[in-house]
Amino acid sequence: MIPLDHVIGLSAVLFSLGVIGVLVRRNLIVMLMSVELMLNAANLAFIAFNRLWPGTDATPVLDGQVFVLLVITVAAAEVAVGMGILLALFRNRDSADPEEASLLKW
Amino acid sequence: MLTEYTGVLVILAISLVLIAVLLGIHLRVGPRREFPSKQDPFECGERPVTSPRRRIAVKFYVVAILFVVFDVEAIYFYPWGTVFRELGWFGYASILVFTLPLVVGLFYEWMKGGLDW
Amino acid sequence: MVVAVFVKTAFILFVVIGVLAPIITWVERKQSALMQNRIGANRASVAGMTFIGLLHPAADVIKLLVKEDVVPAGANRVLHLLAPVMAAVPAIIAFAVIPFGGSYHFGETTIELVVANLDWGLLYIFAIGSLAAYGPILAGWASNSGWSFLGSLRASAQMLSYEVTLGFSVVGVFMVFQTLRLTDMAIAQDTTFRAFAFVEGLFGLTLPASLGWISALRLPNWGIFLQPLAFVLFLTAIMAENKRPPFDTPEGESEIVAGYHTEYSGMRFGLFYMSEFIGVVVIAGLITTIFFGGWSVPYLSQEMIIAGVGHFFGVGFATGFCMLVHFVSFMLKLAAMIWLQMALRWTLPRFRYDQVMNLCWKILLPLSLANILVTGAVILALEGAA
Amino acid sequence: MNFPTLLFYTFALLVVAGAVGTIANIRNTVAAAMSLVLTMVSLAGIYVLLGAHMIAVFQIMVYGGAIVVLFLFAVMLHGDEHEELPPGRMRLVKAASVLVAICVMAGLVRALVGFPELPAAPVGFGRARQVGIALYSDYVLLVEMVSQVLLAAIVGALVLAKRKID
Repeated sequence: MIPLDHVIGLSAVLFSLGVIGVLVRRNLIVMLMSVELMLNAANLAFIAFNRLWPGTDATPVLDGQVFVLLVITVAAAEVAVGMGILLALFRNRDSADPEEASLLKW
Repeated sequence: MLTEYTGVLVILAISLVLIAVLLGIHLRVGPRREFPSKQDPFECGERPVTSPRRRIAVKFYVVAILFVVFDVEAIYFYPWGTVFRELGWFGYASILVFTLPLVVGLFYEWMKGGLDW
Repeated sequence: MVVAVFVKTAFILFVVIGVLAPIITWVERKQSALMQNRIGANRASVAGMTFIGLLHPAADVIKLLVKEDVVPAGANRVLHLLAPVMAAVPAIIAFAVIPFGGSYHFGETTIELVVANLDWGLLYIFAIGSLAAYGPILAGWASNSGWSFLGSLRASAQMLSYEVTLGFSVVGVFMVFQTLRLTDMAIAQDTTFRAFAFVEGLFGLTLPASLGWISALRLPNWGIFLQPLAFVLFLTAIMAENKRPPFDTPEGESEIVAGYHTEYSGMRFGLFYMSEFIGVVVIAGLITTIFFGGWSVPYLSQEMIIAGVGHFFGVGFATGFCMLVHFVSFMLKLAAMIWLQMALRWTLPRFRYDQVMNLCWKILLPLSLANILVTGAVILALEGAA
Repeated sequence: MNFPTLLFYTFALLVVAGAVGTIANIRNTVAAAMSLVLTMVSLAGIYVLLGAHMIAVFQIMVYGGAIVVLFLFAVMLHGDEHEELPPGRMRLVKAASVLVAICVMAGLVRALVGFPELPAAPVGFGRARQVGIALYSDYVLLVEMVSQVLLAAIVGALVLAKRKID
């Protein structure tokens, strides 16, 4: 059987890679991709834990999987709106670098 | 239970091997006589002046966003479609309430001209 | 187990890639010649014999294999190579879930004529289809050519748009059959239903006794009779997905040279070409399975065939015979659907790109949503749900 | 080691490779997006091994097929650009934060190891029927809210895409 420790470990590695991507990269598109990696790490953990407590034949428990569905949905909405913001950034600053959009900092 | 997926793995492996063989033979057998004007991207005999990777029209992008949203809507339809007999009219009402905002969204997009080409 | 799957996979791939795809290229040439009042496809010959043009597919393959492999300057070599692979792999592996026969019991052993009997077979097709969009996108991006780029842009936007309609159009079908498994769907279509029961149940209308034959008329329990609108929507959407005429705007020769595969030569182009023709077979198989009863023979269910033939020759022989009959039935329907696509391809002129997009978003999508909701209401009303 | 376990490690390797490819492809954003596709599809494979059959196919359809395509469109929209690593002082801060991130993760993993064996899954676990029943009975309110989220996404994206802001 698949060792759950390793699944959770994979989830942690994936999450760290996502964090690194968001912190290090300066391209907004890649930063959004890294956010997706982090969301997927969480999804993996949800699925794994749902598999650990799957309920019984009569009353299966699918809370974790339903949550993953929710995360996928929200990720899609987030990307749609995020890409809209990116588009506005391209138009006004001609760059995908988030550092360019720092006008509100001052 | 997982055995039903065996076929997918097998067909994936076979197709990859097949494509590798086809491409491999082609790269081996085909001649190689390269010179600069042959390598030029096709431009009806002219030399390309600008990079082709220019910006695209926003409407393509609006279509992609709409696609993402409706794709997500579809994944809520699939489970409902398989069990809607057991759910009865309550399930029907919930899918109706689920669909309504998206129809409104589509209509909004339509009126705003996001679907005009 | 694995050996059986391997044999089935090898068999279906041989039939599709080795036999059907070449024949389709030949049928396409002959069909166009027929419709354009030409003779057509009779040049390739061995020792003066042309075999009514059947040598052309072989000539095609040899030509594609020995052509020079040209990668344009400034192209991204890795992505340029990846693009045709990304186009061809989804087309081939889509066959895994299409049943080319039912399941047959020989004593203890059961033979299922499908490569992978997935629980979500129909969604597998959509998942694979959504990955197929990367082929054109990558081809256009990696080629460093303006025409390729325009073509890939058109291809991707068109494929994305029609994927939505495609996904919605089949919801009504699996609401009727209550399964996502394509083999179960085919089994569910192996019966008949009384067509007039629909009117009786919905409107409480009964016919006078003199018209009793209408109310007693039984139709095969096929998707096309239960969901005719879904069939039209599905056919349109999936033909647009395959980017063949009349939906070939991504490669429209008269506008953008050859679209996203302008910069491809030899077998790299061959893979795009192959994926298109394999796509035709996949589409035919899908339409057959979803809307035309798959392997089933109308009015003769599997039990009837086995019982009838088994009465004379024994059950074992009857089961084998039934298997053969079902396979032949599937292949005949498949051929009919392939021919339908060919006829449409050579009959209709190419749509303008704005027409393609408007058709999808303003006509097909609202219709497919309406189809789902109406189907749901009708079924619930007919079955008197709580 | 049995075959599913072997498959799990294969998929895990592909997931990590794809993720590294996503964040390490400095030169070519399109290649980064393709790595992301690899990650998503391999994750779907792991989901199947963990009994989430429906979620796996939704993962491929939405993440693999839709979201990454949107990323590719964004790249096409802007054209690819070369990117340098963050300058001077920022580089140090970021390196430190990466280190902290990895340490926190390692600690979390250490705290979390030692799970019991996975129990046998119930009949039909994670199939369309069960997901449908769960979604439209216990979580029906969630489904209705999802449609509001999606409506907001349509409207928001369209407004942002069509308007010129400054």
